[in-house]
Amino acid sequence: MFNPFAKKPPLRGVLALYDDPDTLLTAAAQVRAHGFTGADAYTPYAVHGLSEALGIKKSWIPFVTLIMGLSGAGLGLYFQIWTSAYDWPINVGGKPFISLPAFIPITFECGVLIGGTMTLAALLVACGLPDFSTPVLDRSLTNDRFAIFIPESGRDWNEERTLQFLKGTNASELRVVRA
Amino acid sequence: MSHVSGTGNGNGSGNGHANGKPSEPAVIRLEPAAPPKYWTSLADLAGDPAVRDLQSREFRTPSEDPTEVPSRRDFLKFLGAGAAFAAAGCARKPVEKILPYLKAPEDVTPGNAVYYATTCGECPAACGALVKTREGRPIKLEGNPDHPLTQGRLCARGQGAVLNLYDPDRLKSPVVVDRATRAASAGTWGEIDKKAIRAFQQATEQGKAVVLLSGTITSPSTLALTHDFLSTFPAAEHVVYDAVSNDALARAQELSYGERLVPGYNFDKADLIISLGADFLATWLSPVEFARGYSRRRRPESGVMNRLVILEPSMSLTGTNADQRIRVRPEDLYPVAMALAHELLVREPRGGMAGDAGVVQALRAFPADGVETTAGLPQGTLTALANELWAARGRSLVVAGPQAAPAAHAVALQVAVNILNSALGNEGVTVTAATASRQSQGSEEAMTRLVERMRSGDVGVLLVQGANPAYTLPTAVGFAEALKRVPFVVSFAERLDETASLADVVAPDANFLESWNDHEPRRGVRSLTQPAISPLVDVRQFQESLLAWARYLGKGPLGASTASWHDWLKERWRTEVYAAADAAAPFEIFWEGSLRTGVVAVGTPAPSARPFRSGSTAGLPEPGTRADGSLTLVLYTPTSMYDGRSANNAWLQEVPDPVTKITWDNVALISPSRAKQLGLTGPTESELSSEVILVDAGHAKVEIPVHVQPGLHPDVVAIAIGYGRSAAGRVGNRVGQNAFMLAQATGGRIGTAGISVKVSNTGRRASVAMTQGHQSAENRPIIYETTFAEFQRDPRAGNESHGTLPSMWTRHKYAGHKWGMAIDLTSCIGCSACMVACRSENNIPAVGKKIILQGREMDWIRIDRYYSGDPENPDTVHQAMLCQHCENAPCETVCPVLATTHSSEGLNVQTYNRCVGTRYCSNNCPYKVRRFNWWEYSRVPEKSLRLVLNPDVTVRTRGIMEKCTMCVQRIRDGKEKAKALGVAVVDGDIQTACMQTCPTDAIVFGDLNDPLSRVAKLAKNDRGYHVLEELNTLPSITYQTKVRNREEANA
Amino acid sequence: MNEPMAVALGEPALIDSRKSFGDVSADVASPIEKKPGLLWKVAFGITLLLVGQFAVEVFLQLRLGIGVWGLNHPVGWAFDITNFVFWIGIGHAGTLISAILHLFRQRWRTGINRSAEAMTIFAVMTAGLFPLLHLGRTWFAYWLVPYPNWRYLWVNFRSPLVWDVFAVSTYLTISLCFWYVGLVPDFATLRDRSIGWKRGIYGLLSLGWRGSERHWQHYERAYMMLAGLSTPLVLSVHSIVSFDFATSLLPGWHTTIFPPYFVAGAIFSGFAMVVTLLVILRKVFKMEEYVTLHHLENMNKIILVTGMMVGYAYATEFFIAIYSGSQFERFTFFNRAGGPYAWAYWTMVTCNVIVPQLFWFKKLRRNIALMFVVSLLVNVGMWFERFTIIVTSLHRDFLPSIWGYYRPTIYDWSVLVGSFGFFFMWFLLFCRFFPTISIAEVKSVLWTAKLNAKADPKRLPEAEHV
Amino acid sequence: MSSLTGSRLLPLLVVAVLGAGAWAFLDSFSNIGYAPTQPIPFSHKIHAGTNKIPCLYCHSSAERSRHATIPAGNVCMNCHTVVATDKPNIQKLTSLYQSNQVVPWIRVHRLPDYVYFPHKWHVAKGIACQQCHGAVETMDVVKQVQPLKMGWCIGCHRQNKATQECNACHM
Repeated sequence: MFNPFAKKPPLRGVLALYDDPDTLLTAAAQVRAHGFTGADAYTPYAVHGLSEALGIKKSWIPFVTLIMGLSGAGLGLYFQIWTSAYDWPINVGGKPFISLPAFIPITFECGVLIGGTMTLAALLVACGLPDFSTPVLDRSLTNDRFAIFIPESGRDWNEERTLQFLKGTNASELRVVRA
Repeated sequence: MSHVSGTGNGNGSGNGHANGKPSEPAVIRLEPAAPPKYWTSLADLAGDPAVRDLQSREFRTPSEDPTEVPSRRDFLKFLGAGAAFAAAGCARKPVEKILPYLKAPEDVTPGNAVYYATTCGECPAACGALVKTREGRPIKLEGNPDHPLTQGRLCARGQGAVLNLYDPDRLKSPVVVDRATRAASAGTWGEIDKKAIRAFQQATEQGKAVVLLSGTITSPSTLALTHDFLSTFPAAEHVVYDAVSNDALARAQELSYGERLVPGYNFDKADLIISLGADFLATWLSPVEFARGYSRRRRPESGVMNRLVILEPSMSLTGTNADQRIRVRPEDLYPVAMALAHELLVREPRGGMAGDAGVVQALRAFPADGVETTAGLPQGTLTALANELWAARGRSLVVAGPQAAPAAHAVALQVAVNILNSALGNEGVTVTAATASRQSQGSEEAMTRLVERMRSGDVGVLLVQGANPAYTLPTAVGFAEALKRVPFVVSFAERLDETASLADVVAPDANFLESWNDHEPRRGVRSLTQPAISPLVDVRQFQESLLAWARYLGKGPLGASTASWHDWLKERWRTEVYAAADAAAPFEIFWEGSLRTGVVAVGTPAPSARPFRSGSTAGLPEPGTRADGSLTLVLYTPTSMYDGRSANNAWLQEVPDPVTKITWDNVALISPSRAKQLGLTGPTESELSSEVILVDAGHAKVEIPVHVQPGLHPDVVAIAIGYGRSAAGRVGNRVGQNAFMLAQATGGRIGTAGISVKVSNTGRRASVAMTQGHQSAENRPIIYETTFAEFQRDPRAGNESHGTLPSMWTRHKYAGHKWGMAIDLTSCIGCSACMVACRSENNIPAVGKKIILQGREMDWIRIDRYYSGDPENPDTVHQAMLCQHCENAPCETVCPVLATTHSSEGLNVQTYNRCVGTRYCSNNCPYKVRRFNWWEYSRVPEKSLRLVLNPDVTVRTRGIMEKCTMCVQRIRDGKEKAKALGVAVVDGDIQTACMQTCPTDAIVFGDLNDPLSRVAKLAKNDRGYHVLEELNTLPSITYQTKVRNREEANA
Repeated sequence: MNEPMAVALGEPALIDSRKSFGDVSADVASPIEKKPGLLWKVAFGITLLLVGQFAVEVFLQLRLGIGVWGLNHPVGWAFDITNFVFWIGIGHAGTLISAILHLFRQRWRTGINRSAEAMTIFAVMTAGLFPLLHLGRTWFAYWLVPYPNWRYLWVNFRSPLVWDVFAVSTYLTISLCFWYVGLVPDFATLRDRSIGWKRGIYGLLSLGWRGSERHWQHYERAYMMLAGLSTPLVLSVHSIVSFDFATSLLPGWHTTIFPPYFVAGAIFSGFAMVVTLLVILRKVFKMEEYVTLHHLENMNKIILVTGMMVGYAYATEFFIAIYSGSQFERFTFFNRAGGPYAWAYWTMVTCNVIVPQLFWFKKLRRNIALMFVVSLLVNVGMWFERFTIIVTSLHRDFLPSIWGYYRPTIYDWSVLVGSFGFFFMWFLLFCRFFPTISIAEVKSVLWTAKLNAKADPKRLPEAEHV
Repeated sequence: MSSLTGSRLLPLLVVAVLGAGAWAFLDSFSNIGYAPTQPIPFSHKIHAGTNKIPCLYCHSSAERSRHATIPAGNVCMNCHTVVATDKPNIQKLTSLYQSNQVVPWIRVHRLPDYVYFPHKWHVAKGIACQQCHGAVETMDVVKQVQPLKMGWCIGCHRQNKATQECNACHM
């Protein structure tokens, strides 16, 4: 079972804070060019182009929506046909037991319902939310500041060099994170 | 809700089944083996702690006892009681057998109905009836199919009569009234008897008369008993008085033919019926018999179709069915009748009577053109009618309403009718004295004479039975004042009615369902009344009271008799009916057989024409002059209320008047043109209230709401009698206005028409609970009609049905039965018997005026009444409208919870317990026949009213939809009966309640899949069509086009 | 980077570029962080009173029966379903603004979408009361849901009411999802601005949102997907609501144009309600810089367009009624315009077709007081549209014998008034405790504004200040 | 990891408790096991079991009517005027009977009032009484053993290809 309160593996790395998205975007491109893997950014809103800059893969959520939507619709239709024509067929207003036109609205609604709720579920799963254990790196990151985080990775990790590199990206503040 | 009645004990989510708490009948069973009196009673038991305990347990509310869910559980107790009850019935003294009907099961099995043959006691028409009982409770009245006159049919009032049995406002015991203070207190029978005996002795000592004042008594045995009883006293008289009287008719018969009687009328032998203000399809004499006879000769397919012409001032139910309707002021009815005779016998002398100088002399003053001028009729109207009559001589019938003409003309009008019938050779054919009616014997002259005698102090004891003169006699007669001069008055009324509250003692008579009796509605037809239940309250049958008193007095022919009334009746049958019936079997077998069939035909002399006494035309009034357009009042007898005797019956109050469609009220009817002139509008579709007008007849006045009634003569104001009772009970009190007050009493005659009145607007408004606000069918495909001539040329005439319409879907198969119905608009007269039958069969609550004003009436079957043509004298169509059981039912498709679905037998079934009450089905029903339970109608404080419920039909709870089920419980019963016998269901075995009672056979139910069934043939016949066919709902109900017997389609 | 595109299209800046990101957070959070003002308290008190009387009505109605309403035999639905359709319709503008405008990249939605979505949810909640309340046996409402039960009985999937159950519940669920997804980053902002228990609550509500770009990446896609689902959903919901009528066979109901007609009407009334709410909101909470005249004007344009669509539908109905040759149809429409309910019909036409014509004029489109009055009138008109459709079709249908007239009782009025109380109660609570403007999204357009300002400093004075 | 186990168990527990609650709630409607104490402790075990009196001897209407009916007092007295007259309960029964009173039995099996259940057709089809009422001949105190719910009816009707029309039972 998924536990939002369970402790996550510790967060270690270097955080660079920026005051405006322009600088952030430029820095992100540099981070990627410099070959840092697993770098992440924290922004108060979705800054367009940032994922591309950081080389983050495209989200797989649309596939969930599509597949779940279609299965929802299929299940809805199947359920209607099964209850109306097989489980207990009842003559209603002289209509055929499988009154397909009448089943369309619910088929559609089932598709949307399952597709939509599963999209939300997929978002939570993809982001690992809810997650109350990861520390807030800085309160301003949901307000007016932007950050790039380069996690400690592998044996050839060099904190000093990373800090040095980030200083060169016009970061307004640098922090070493040991959470 | 004071007006609610006839509902059950619905509880919570479930619908309390109509089981009826085991109140009175169950208790009676617990009576000690030898009860002190003839009838066991509640009062006797009240002291018994065991009974008190049982009662308290029976009526415990569910919350008091968590282990017990009330209704069903009580029902079972009651079921167990059922068998014992039958046994207790046998233990009664005297020991009687109550025999079931021939085809009914041998004994009482809980859950199975037992039918008893009896006679309807609602009015003196005395139609044959069957009482359906369940576990010892009468729950429904149906016509007795073996009865030669009514052939298994009942009218609306007959269908409603069963409710009177359970009326909580019936007297529960004898009552002693203090005449000074008019305070009534419960008495005992011993007390009553003592008082009565003393009064009888005093009257005898003082030489004062003992007078029995009764309504018409159709029972020969009762008449014999009263005769024997009265003969005990030196001065005694039996005065018969009917509020709705045929005195003028009987008097005219006496003048014209020598014997005072009301003849038998054979409407089934008449091709041309002319009615001068006689409402014979609704209220006159024997409406069920007449409607049946009338409709039997009104089958277009048979090639013969009678023609009905009515000349009337008001708009009666018969008038709405007329092929030709001529509006005549009440004062002109007599001249018009005379003018018709003038045409036949004077202007163009035809037939034997033309040689009768006396008659011809009397007719001279009535030339047709002159009368047409004074009556405001188009020239030639009467000539044409007379020619028609002559063409149909011997096959025609002229009748006149004894109360339709002013008092001064009442007898004269009837004499004129006698002239016509004799001249046309109808006498002895369509009018027969050999089968004379006993259904109306009242004499207005005798009544007014009695009031004089009472006033003079001549009357020592007055016994009042089956009459309510304090209510029905016009104030001018002074009955109440005269009554004060009578030292001792006994009333036999079953309630403390207007007259009973003026009496000294009330010795409540038993309801007819608790009584023994016999009836002879027409000479040669003897029927029996047998109790279907022991009295629910401490009452004693009227005859039993007379016998008891005679015994106490110890004098006269009854003085030594120890017989009970039952013995007496049986003995009369032994000596009288058994002898005349010429039966082969021993008497006991004959008696039991008579109880089973309920009716015995005794031989009558062959009908023959009586010679007309020409002397009877002497002294007939002269023709009047042309009316000045002043208003004249007509008091008419309403279909459901009759003379107001059952005003406390909510079922009957709730039946809309078939013409006005107004419930719970009487109103003043005026014609559209007069309304316009007076600036009155009456109630409308969107405004169920109306101006209150003051109708001033000089000697009396009433304030009453007005209704604009098409078809009324512009000079006429018509008001229904039978309303405005002050002592009918909680339901019937203060419903409408008492119009009897407006009647005139002149020359020993009560005049109910042609009373000059003034009308003024009071400026106030009153609500009018009208169930149909829109009068026109708006040329929609609802009603198709044609004329008989057109029909003979092309049987499809007027029928715009197209047969099958295309559909997206293939139709479902109905392999077994497929129930359906056919309704013939030509036959349907709108009498509304089906509405009350349906209400009784299906536990439909009466909801009361307030709720009807909210547009929430509950009838499953209603009669739609549409007018067409000239609003001043429109054509009328009555259309019974009920669930059409559409094959493509629009209601079913929209129900979200599958509460209404289609059965494999083609029924549109409603599962009440599944219904959540979206009302979508009703919205989507093009016929709007579904009824919603807006309130909890099943919660009735009066437990006795629950006893009338049919246990086979679920009582509906609040918040659910209900509608016609085509009496699915009757279908089930019919199928179960056939299955038990191992045979197929035969057409006619299963009848819906509406079909069963329809006096004109307009409703036919059956299996559409059975090619031999009547309904299958009717569904395919050329007149058959579906209402709103273009919607392709494929109704299971086929209507037959309305055929009118006249020249043009829309005259 | 295609953000300056809007500038190229000549769209005025949506927000003053002199605002900082921090200003946005502070401005939006201010009603939440401050004590409520007197105006809010009074308004909330009134709504509580209305809800209270509504509760009394519901209690009495459940106890006594649906008979307390003025419904009768031909008129089985009136205020109840009128209110239902009205509120469902109101809800549609919210989804439209948030989803459809999102898909069409109408960036001006950012200032108004949050409150519009909230309005959607509260309107659907209000609407959802009526299918329950209008039942004769409300306590069995769950029978409309196909769940396995010991009766072995399912529901009738051919009934539009079951479609409604699915449509309305799906609509509410998806709207909630969509709304909540939008709120998550803002809750994180609020969390990081607050301390103590408030921080705990907003922390829980934010699900631990950190603003990580990996999350934003999924978030943006999921948001887009939800918008993509909501768009056909919103069209389907009102189509299905219209099927309640369109699939019946009642003249005046049985009409193929109902789905688009109802959707247009829903958007029309919904936008009017958004205008009503925003005019108040921006004034009371001093959000004029976020909800600008430009926003309001855009909405007024939509009101004008949809109003004419609705007017066109009225005309079409009449034309078809005459042209079809069906005497029932013809009668129904003539009865609407000239029968006993003509007053309702002409109220509807006046409010819905004639009044919005004022918005042809730019001056009037940008007049706050006028647009407020117009938006109220449009809502009155749209309520009467549903009333007209429902009641005038029912009160005189096929058989003239059962024609009748419907008069609302005090209970009917109580329900109507109570539904407004219920709706506004939720909306006031929303204003008080939720960010009424999407903080994250406004920041994204703020950046656009800043970029614009940088690119073309001359444009700055043109930014709207009201 | 105890916290992880805990976190796995907690939701499962919640689901289990909710499910059990729902089941108990639904089951509370079925009345299975209802066995009220009767005013006279009539034992079906003695009558129908030991003495092998046929059900229909007392419940005679079951063949002829929709109701099986509780036998009338005189049916009891058919035997108990001579049998076991010394037992106090029989004396109670006798004295009730002689004072024209019936035993106020407490009902065990109850269908809602909107259900039409014809005993006669079920008896005619040869369905044993025990199928719905349980092995009454082994019960000292009669107990409800079947749920008597619509689904239970329908299950049997489906199995036996009997009618599934709504109006077969609801009218």
